[in-house]
Amino acid sequence: MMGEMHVPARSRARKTTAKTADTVATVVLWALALVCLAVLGSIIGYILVKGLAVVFDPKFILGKPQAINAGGGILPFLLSSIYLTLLTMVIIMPIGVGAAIYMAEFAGESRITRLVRFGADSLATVPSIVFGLFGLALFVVAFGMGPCLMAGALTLALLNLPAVMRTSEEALRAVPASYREASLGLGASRWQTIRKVVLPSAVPGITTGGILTIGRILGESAALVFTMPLFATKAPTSLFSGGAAIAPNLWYTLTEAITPDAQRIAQGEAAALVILILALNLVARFLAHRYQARQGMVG
Amino acid sequence: MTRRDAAAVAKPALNSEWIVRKTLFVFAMTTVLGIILVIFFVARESIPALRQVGWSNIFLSATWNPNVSNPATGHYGLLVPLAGTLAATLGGIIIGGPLAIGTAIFLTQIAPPRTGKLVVRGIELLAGIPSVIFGWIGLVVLVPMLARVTNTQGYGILAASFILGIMIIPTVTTIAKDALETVPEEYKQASFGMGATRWQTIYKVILPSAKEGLLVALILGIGRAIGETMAVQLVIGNARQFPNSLTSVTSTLTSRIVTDMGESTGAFRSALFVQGLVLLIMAMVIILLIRLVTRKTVKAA
Amino acid sequence: MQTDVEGKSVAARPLATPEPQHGRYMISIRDLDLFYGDFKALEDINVDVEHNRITAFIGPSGCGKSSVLRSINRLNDLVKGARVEGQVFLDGEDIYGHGYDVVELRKRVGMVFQRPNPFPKSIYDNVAYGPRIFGVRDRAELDQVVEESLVRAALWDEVKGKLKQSAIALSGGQQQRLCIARVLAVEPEGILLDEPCAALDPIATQRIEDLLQELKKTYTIVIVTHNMQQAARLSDYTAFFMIENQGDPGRIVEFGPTNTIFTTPEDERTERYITGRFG
Amino acid sequence: MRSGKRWILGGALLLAALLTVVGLAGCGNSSTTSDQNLTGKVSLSGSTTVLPPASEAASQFMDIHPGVQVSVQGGGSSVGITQLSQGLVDIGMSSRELKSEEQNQGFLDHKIALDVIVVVANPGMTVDDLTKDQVKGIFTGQLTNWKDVGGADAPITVVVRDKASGTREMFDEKALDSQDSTTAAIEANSNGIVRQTVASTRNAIGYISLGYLDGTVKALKYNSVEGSKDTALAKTYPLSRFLHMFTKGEPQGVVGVFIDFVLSERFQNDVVAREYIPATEL
Repeated sequence: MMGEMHVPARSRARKTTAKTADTVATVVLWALALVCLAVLGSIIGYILVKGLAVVFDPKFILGKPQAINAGGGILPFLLSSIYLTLLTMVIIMPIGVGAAIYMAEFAGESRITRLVRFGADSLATVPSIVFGLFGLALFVVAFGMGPCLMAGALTLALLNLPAVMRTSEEALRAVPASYREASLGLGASRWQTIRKVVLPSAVPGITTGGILTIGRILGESAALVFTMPLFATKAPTSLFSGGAAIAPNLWYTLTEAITPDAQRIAQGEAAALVILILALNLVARFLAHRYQARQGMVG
Repeated sequence: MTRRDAAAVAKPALNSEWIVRKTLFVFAMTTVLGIILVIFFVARESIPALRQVGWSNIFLSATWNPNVSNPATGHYGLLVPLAGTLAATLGGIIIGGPLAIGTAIFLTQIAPPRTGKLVVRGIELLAGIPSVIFGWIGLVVLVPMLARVTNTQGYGILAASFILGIMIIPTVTTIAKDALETVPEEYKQASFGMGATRWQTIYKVILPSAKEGLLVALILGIGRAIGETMAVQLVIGNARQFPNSLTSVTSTLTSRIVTDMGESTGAFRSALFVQGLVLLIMAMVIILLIRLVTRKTVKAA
Repeated sequence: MQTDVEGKSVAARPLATPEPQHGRYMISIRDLDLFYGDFKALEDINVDVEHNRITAFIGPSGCGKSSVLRSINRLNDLVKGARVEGQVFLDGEDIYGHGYDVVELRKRVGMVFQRPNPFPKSIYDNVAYGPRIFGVRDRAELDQVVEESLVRAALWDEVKGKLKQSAIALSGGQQQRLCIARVLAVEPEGILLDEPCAALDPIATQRIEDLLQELKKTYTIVIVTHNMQQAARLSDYTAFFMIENQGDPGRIVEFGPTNTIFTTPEDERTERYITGRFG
Repeated sequence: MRSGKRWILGGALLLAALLTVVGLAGCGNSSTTSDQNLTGKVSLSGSTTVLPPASEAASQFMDIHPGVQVSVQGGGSSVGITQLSQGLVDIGMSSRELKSEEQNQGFLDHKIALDVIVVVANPGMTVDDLTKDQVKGIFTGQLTNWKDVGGADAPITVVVRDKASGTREMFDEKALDSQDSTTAAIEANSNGIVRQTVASTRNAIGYISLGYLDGTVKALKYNSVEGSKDTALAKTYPLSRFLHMFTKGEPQGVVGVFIDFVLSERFQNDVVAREYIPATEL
C-alpha cells in the first residue's frame, strides 16, 4: 500500500479541528481590524457629512461668535487656537529639543537620565484634566494671570513636553554615530558637532514630531477648560488676554451654549477641527516620506 | 595673520561649551520639575477640603451634594464618581482591549502589506481625533442609538464604555504591535516547523512570549481611559448615583471635575481638586505597575 | 597671483604645510595601558612614529590596534568608562597631560575611518567644514582651501564641476578620498587611518595607497590594516599586535622597519602571522 | 538653501501664511456709530444665568462705545455678590435674592428681567398637569414611574441643572422645599442642554426658563396654573425669580451708562425678551 500512509483517525480528527480553528481565528482577526477601520471611517465620514456644509460657509468661518442669537461665526476661536499653538510651540520646541539633545548627546545611561525619563513618563501619564487643574492652581490663580492665552500655552507646553522630547530624541539618535566621530575627529567641539552636523540631520524627524504635537495642541480641550475662557467674542489681543480656542469652545457649545443654532455650530467646529488635524497628519506624512525617499542634504 | 592664528581667536572658549551643557541639562530637568509642580499644586489645593470637610466625608461618603453659598457645609463624597470611573474604564477595556490586541495580532501576523499599511494609517488617524470630537459623536449618535436599543435614556456606563473602548484602541494597538514585533522570528519558524497552524503558533508561542508587552499595552490603555474627560462627560449623564446597571446614569471623577468646577468656590472647589489628586495617584500607580512588569521581564531575559 | 571672482587679486597662499618638528619622532607612546571599565584592552604599548613616514599597525582583528589609534587622538574619551595609563607624546608633549587641549590635538592629528563617513552635505561643505569650525569665514579663502585639499586628495579633477552636489552621491573610493581631503583642510601634522580600504574595491584601494605614498612626503601617517600586503607595500615601519587568547589585553609583539618585519622577523609569532598560518 | 533649514522655514511660512490670511479677513468687523467717545472700564461677574444676556449687552455696548472695556465673568451668584462687596467688580450679577447676611451692605438692586421656570416633559408624554407634590415627588426621586402621576407605565428620566446654577438653586428651594433633587437625575450645564436632553429622551422631565420653551418640549401646568408672565407677576405661579444686577450704591460714570443701556427699551426687547420677561414689562 504505497503512498497513502495509514494516519490514525484520532490524530486526523485533531488535525481538522486545528485547521478550522485557524480559519475561524483568521476571520475573527480580520473582522477586528476591519471594525477599527470601519469605526474610524464612520466617525470621519459622519463629521465631514454633517459639518462640511457649515465649514465652507464663509459667514461661519469668518464671522463673530454670538452669545444669544443664531448665525455666530468662529473666527476668534480659530485665531485663538492659532495663537495658542504658536505660543505653545515657541515655549516647548527649544526646551523639548534642548532636553532631547542633552539626553541623546551628553548624558549616557546615568542616574540623571533615568530620573528625567521617569519625569517624562509620569508627565505623559497624567490625565489632561489634572493638567487643567494644575494650570488653574499655578498659572491662573497663583501667578494671577487669570484665564488667558499664556496660562493655556504654559499648561499645554508641559503636557506635550514628553512627546516632543521623545520624538526629538529618536530623531537625534537616528543620526549615525560616524557623523559625530568624523566631526570630532576634525577637532570640532561637542556643541559644534551637534549644531553643525547632528541637529541639521535630525531636523526632518524633529519637524515631523513638531507637526504631530501641533495636532495634539489643536485637539486638546480638557487642559484648557480651566486655564482659558470657554467663550469669548474677541481673539486675544495680548499674551495675557483671554480668547477661546476652538476645541474647548466645542465642548462649551455642546454643554452650555444657548444659541438656537448651537447644534449647527458644533457640527461646523467639529468638522473644522478634524479637517485641520487631517491636514496636519498629511503634511507630517508627506514630509517624513519625502525625507526618507531621498537621503536629502541637510544644513 | 595666518590661518592658525585666526583659528586660535575663533576657538570657542571652554566655558561656552560648559554653559551650553548646563542649559541643556536644565531643559532636561524641566520634566522632573514639571511633575513635582503638578503634584505639589494639586495637593496644595486639596488641603482646604480635606481639612474643612474631613477625610472620611470625602473618601468614605457616597453623597455628593455641594453647597454653593456655604461650601464648607456641603457633602463631597467621591465614592460615586470613583465607582463610575472604575466601571467606565472596565467597560472600555472589555470592549477596546480585544479589539486593539486583535488588531495588533492581525497587523503583525496576518495582514497583507497593503491592508496592513492602511490599518496602521487608520490607527494613527484615530489617535489624532480630539477627545471632544469623540464626545460629540457619542452625544449625537451613540446615546440616541443606545436609548432606542435599550429603551432607556441612553446616557450611562454602556455609552461611556463604547466611547472609551474606541478611544483606547490607538494607544493599546501601537504598544501591543511593538511587543509582538519583538518576539524572535525563530520561535515562529520553530512552531511552524512542527506543523502548527498559524493560530496555534500565535496563541501557543507568540502571545505567551509577548505577554509582558501586551500587559503594558492594556495598563496604558486603562490609564488613558481613567484620565479621559470630555468624551465621558458628554455621555455618562453626570448623575450622582452608583452605576448599578449597564444603562444606569452616573458620573466619573473627571466628569465631576469638569461639570462642577465652573462655579465652585472654597471647600467645594477644593473637593474637586481632591478628585484630581486621586486621578494623579492612579496615574502614578500605573507608572509603577508598568515599571514592575517591565522590570520582571528585564530580570527574566 | 590668482584672481578671485570679482577680479581682485588674492595673495595666493598655499595650504600651510607642517614644518618638520625638532625630534625625529612625531608621536611616541610610552607604557600605554588602556582599560574599558575593568577590561584591560591594551597593555604596555611602546611605539614611535617617525615624521613623514608611514607606520602600519597590523595584527588579527580584536587585538586592539584600532584602540591604540583612537588613543592617539583621544577619540577613546567618547567611550564610556575608557581609561588610559601611560603617556603619549605628540611633538614632545604628553597629550594625556593635565589641561591638554583635545581640540588642538585632534586638529593636528586628523582621522579617517573604516567606513567612509562624509557629512550629508555638499562636497564643498564637507571639505570646508573644518576651516569653518576654526573661524575661517572669507569665501575666497574657503574656496582656496577646498580646492587645494581636493587636489592633494587626488579628487579635484573628478569633482571640480559638481562641488555643490551631495557628497553621499559619490562612490565609496571617492567618498574616502573626500574624507581625506576633509582632514587635510584643517592642516594636520599627522593622519591616522583606521583600515581605510576595508570597505573599498581593489581599484579604489590602489588609488588610496598611491595617495598615501604621495601624502607621506608632507604628513606623518599611521595606518591600521589587517591586509598584510598593503602594510608591506606602503609602510616604512610596522608594529605587529597580538593577543594570546580571548580576553587578554593586546600587546605589541614586534615593532621595526617594515622590510625586516616581513623578511626576517625576530619573534616566531610574527613569522607565523605574516606567513598567514593564523590570525 | 540647505534642505534642513528649508524644513524649519517651510513650517514657519505655512503657519505665518495661515495666520495672515485669517487675520486680515477678521479685522473688518462692523463699526457702528459711536455717539460720544466714552472711555473707562466696567467689570461684571456672577450668575451664569445672567452671563449670556450680560455678555451680549457688553459686546453691543463696546460696539457703541469703542473706548469702553466691559469684562463679564461667570462664577455663580454668590461669587458675584462677594466680589461686589470686595470691590473687585462694578456689577454683581445674581439670579437669586440677597441673603440675610448680604442685605445691609448698601447694594442697589437693578432688576433686569423676570425668569419664569416651567416644568417641561418629552412631547411623547400624555401628562400635562402636575401638582406641587407630584413635581416634588418626581424630582426628589420618590415617584419613579409616569403611571404614579397618571401617565403611561414608563420609568421617569429626571433632568436637572448642575448644582452651581441659580435656576437649580431656585427650583430646589421653591419646588422641592429646599430638598435635594434625586441622585439619579442627569445634570446638564445650561437651559439649552436641558431642553435638548428632554426633547430627545423618552420619558424625560426637566425644567427650563420660559424663554427657552419651543416646540421640541411640552410645558406642564404647575398646580394647574400655566407658567406665564402674567401668572408669575400675579404670583399665582410661584416658580419665578428676578435677575439682578447689583451695584454698590448709585452706579457712577460709565457703569451707570451701562446699566441704563441694559434697561433700555432697545436692548430689553431685542435680547432679554427672547429668554426672559423684560424689565420694561414688570
